Amino acid sequence: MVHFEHVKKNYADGLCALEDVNLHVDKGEFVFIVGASGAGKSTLLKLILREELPTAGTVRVNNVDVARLRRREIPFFRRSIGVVFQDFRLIPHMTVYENVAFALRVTNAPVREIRKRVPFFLNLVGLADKARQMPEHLSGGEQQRVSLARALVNTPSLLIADEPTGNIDPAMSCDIVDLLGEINRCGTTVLMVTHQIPLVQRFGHRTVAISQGRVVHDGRIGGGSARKQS
Amino acid sequence: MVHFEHVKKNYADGLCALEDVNLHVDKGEFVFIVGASGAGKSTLLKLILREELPTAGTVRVNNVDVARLRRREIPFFRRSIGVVFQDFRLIPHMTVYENVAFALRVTNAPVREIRKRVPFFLNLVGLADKARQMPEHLSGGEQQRVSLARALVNTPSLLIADEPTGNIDPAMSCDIVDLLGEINRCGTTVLMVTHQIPLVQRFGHRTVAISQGRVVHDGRIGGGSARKQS
Amino acid sequence: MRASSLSYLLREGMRSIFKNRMISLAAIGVLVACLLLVGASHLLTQNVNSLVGYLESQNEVMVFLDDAAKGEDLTYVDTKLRALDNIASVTFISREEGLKTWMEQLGDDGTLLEWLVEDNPLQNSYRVVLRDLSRMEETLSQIRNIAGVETISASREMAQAVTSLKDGIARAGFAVVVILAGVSLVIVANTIRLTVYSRRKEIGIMKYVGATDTFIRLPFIAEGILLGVISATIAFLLLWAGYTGFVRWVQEGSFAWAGILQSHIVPFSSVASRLYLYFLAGGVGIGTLGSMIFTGKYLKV
Amino acid sequence: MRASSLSYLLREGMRSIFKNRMISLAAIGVLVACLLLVGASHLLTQNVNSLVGYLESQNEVMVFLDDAAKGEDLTYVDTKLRALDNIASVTFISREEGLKTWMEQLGDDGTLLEWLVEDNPLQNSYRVVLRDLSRMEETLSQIRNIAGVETISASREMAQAVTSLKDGIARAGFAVVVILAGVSLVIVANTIRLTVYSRRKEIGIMKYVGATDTFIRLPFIAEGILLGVISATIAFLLLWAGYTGFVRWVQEGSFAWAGILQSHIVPFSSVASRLYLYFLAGGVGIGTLGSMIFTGKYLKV
Ligand SMILES: Nc1ncnc2c1ncn2[C@@H]1O[C@H](COP(=O)(O)OP(=O)(O)OP(=O)(O)O)[C@@H](O)[C@H]1O
Ligand SMILES: Nc1ncnc2c1ncn2[C@@H]1O[C@H](COP(=O)(O)OP(=O)(O)OP(=O)(O)O)[C@@H](O)[C@H]1O
Ligand SMILES: [Mg+2]
Ligand SMILES: [Mg+2]
Repeated sequence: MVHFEHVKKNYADGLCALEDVNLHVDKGEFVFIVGASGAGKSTLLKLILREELPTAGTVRVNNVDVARLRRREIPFFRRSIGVVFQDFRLIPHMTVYENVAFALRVTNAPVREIRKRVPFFLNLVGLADKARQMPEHLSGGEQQRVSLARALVNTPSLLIADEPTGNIDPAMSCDIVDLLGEINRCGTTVLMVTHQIPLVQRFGHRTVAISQGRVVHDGRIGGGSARKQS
Repeated sequence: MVHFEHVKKNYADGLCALEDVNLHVDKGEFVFIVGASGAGKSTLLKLILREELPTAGTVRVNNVDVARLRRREIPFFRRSIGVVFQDFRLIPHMTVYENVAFALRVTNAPVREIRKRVPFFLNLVGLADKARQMPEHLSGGEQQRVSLARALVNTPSLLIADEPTGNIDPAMSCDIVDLLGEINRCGTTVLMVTHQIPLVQRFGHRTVAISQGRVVHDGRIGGGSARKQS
Repeated sequence: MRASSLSYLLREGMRSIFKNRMISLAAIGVLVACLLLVGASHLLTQNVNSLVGYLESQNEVMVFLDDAAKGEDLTYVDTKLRALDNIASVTFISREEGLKTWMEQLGDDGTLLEWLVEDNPLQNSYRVVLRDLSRMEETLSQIRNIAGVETISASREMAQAVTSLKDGIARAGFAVVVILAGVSLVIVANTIRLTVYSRRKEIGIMKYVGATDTFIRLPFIAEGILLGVISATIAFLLLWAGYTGFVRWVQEGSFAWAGILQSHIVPFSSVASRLYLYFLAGGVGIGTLGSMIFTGKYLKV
Repeated sequence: MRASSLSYLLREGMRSIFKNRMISLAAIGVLVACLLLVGASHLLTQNVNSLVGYLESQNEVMVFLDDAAKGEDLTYVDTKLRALDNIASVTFISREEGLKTWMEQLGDDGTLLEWLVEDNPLQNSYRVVLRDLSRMEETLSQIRNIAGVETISASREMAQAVTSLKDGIARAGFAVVVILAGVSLVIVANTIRLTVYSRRKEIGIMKYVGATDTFIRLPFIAEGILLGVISATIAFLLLWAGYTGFVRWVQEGSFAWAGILQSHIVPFSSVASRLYLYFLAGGVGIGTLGSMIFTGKYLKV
């Protein structure tokens, strides 16, 4: 599903955010990505979404080399990926409902479909009563959950979530990871960046640790088979 | 230092974010504020900063009734409070250095002072090498730390921090709470919202729990004298 | 495109205008101001043209007849003259009338010429007013070919002056309208650029969620069209009110020139529909193009 | 205010312009366009005024002398006429010259008047050109009081027409400049409004960090002033180039009217410094005021 081969990413100012990253995630996997602040986790996800292009190496997602995508194809490529952004990225002038519906509208979904799916997913993240609010009138955790609902509403084949529980209390964080696990069991590949080690330990999925742009650990934390990087 | 008396906060749409809140924080205290997403924690902090006004009850900070502040006095009032915002609120067109320096400039600090203090605090949060970056080129955790440096640079008498470790890895989170503790020992009152129960347990400061707009617990978690709300 | 998307687009466009009242008002203000400028200079040109048309009608050609031409010959010349297509009016002036007028013009000194009545040195003549001064030469040669016509006296300089004046005004008017339209375009384009710029984040987000360029653009375009229509209508109504007021002021005015102005002012109704059409085309065109061009820059994410 | 803050403010203003190139360019574009419009209409008014001044100088008064006035009397009248302050030029036309000119004007028919040479019915006269037509009546009565003057023939209608034309142009020119300035103000204010609007978040952040209103405003004002100066300079240079090109075009033109235009076109140098001053005042004023007014709205947090 996601394949990084000798990927290197330098930002415009010469900063090397990723260095020789090799990572293979199969269809249906659930992977935690952990690492210190500034390690390069978000950069990794940005490469998957083609928000940034790799400086060297190849990134293949769904058997597509992201660097080879033509401009016209990018939107369709992105629709197959659900994203929870670290900074939420809600559209400020649309209500919560419209923000979630937007991800369906871009796919030309029929109104009936939108009317059914949007309330369902808002309910799933516990925001059914906030549907008509504007994002700026939500608490931090609520915004984050809207972002999650938007990522899920399309039933994407790949879900990438950048600290989706960073602003959410522990109890609800567990619920959300449970939810992601549920979705994962239904066939969606999940990549989730998190700082909350308790979560990682509790759910025991494959965990990739990044430090200073390099993958330093790959495998279950505390037992399980760790595939150490060469 | 901070006194809430029967404070109630209704937002424009009628939503009741805080209900009959009584809270007294003395000078020199370190208080954790915990609670579910949407419980009203940020609202509490916004009332202290006079970003919002209470619907009923009085909020007194530094012996000043915030509702009675005249427009001209607000900036001077705010300068005595250092704030780490949940959404960072960095000025997008200024570099990291300028963002931190800005909090000094507004106080008409001399250039010598700025040149000394800004690098010192950037170093304290581990961002000495990012001084010339623009905020949008920083990782989530780095932006959060810039916000922290800006809150500290003024040596405020009151520091309020809204999830200052939400985007930061556990190791660095500990360092940051250590840092806040250090500052607290030097006399600054600290109010910190957090979801990370391990932190709360480890540092064992007074903890205020909020649920659905009400203070439901006040005191040390796990031992210590809990002052239960009536 | 599905009906659902279409309704979404229209709804978005409309809602955006109301939501971003600030920006919409700014854009409408700018567009209205520009349309007003262009419209006002168009009306001015039209009026000056109408005045010059009057000046032109004041120009005449004197056609002097052979002394031999009498009775039937005169009718013949008359018919021939009236048959020419570039001729607005024909007035016969007999030699007797001519002398009388001349003597009157000289005033007191005219009595000195009384002895001439016996031996009138003047000729029968026609005062001919041309329709189109620029075709003067052609018409003069046609008149010259009529049997019975001896000489023609025409003020070629006056003809040239009026023609070149008309020409100059047409050009100047065109230039002013073109320049103003150009300036308006710059201003409106910049406004739209600012509008789009202030929403660049939003556009980026849409792209990351998988929206195609077209999908992002369409609400902007819908908004542009709507803004164009609103601005055109406001500008049209303002110009209407302003111009009507101006016309009334002129009509009631008692200053010199008022007479000429009063009878040659262009009524608003005669340009209204065309003007509104121009305004609509301009407003919608600029709104649409502006939204299309300037979204482009932020679509590349 | 400390020197450190001052240097910060200036630095911020400048840097902001370069950082927000997009917005700055838009604002400059709009301001330049507006200044150009106002400047161009000012130049136009000046030129039309100069032309009307020429028209005015074409106007003359004929002063006919008593048949009895001869020799010394003529010198006396001459001196008296030249002593009047509203008189631009005085030309003596003797009765013989007058007759000759008349005969020439009549052309062929003039020979008929040859017998008049013996008994010239004309009078000695002066052709007097007035400086200021609006003071005509006053001057005429002064002339009438000079001994030796019999009658005066003056075209009062022409005087009135030119005076009202001048008046009309002065008013119309003023109106156009005022209207354009008003439109420009609306446009520029809207642009600044947009600019400030797109930074409202930033302004809010500054307030939350404890900045006073003044402290937030000053960089905006510095920016406004800088944008004003830049725009004024660009507009001035563009107008200079454009107008010089226009003057050259007229000078080289061979169309009718070219002669009159050529000698009465206003050279750029004669208005340059005033124009630049206006532009600077306008640009800086609008930039400053706009930044001040429109930041206000977002300062209330
Ligand atoms: N657009 C950019 N231009 C320049 N440098 C950048 C840019 N984006 C990120 N960086 C730098 O690249 C490094 C990795 O950033 P990244 O966002 O991937 O970190 P992260 O692992 O997500 O950290 P966090 O947990 O704090 O979000 C950081 O040092 C950051 O400053
Ligand atoms: N400006 C506003 N207008 C209307 N409702 C608001 C506004 N700001 C916050 N709210 C609502 O008030 C409630 C409390 O919000 P608050 O931001 O205080 O929560 P919080 O405890 O900080 O949550 P989180 O941990 O998710 O940040 C939420 O339900 C939120 O939707
Ligand atoms: Mg990150
Ligand atoms: Mg909050």
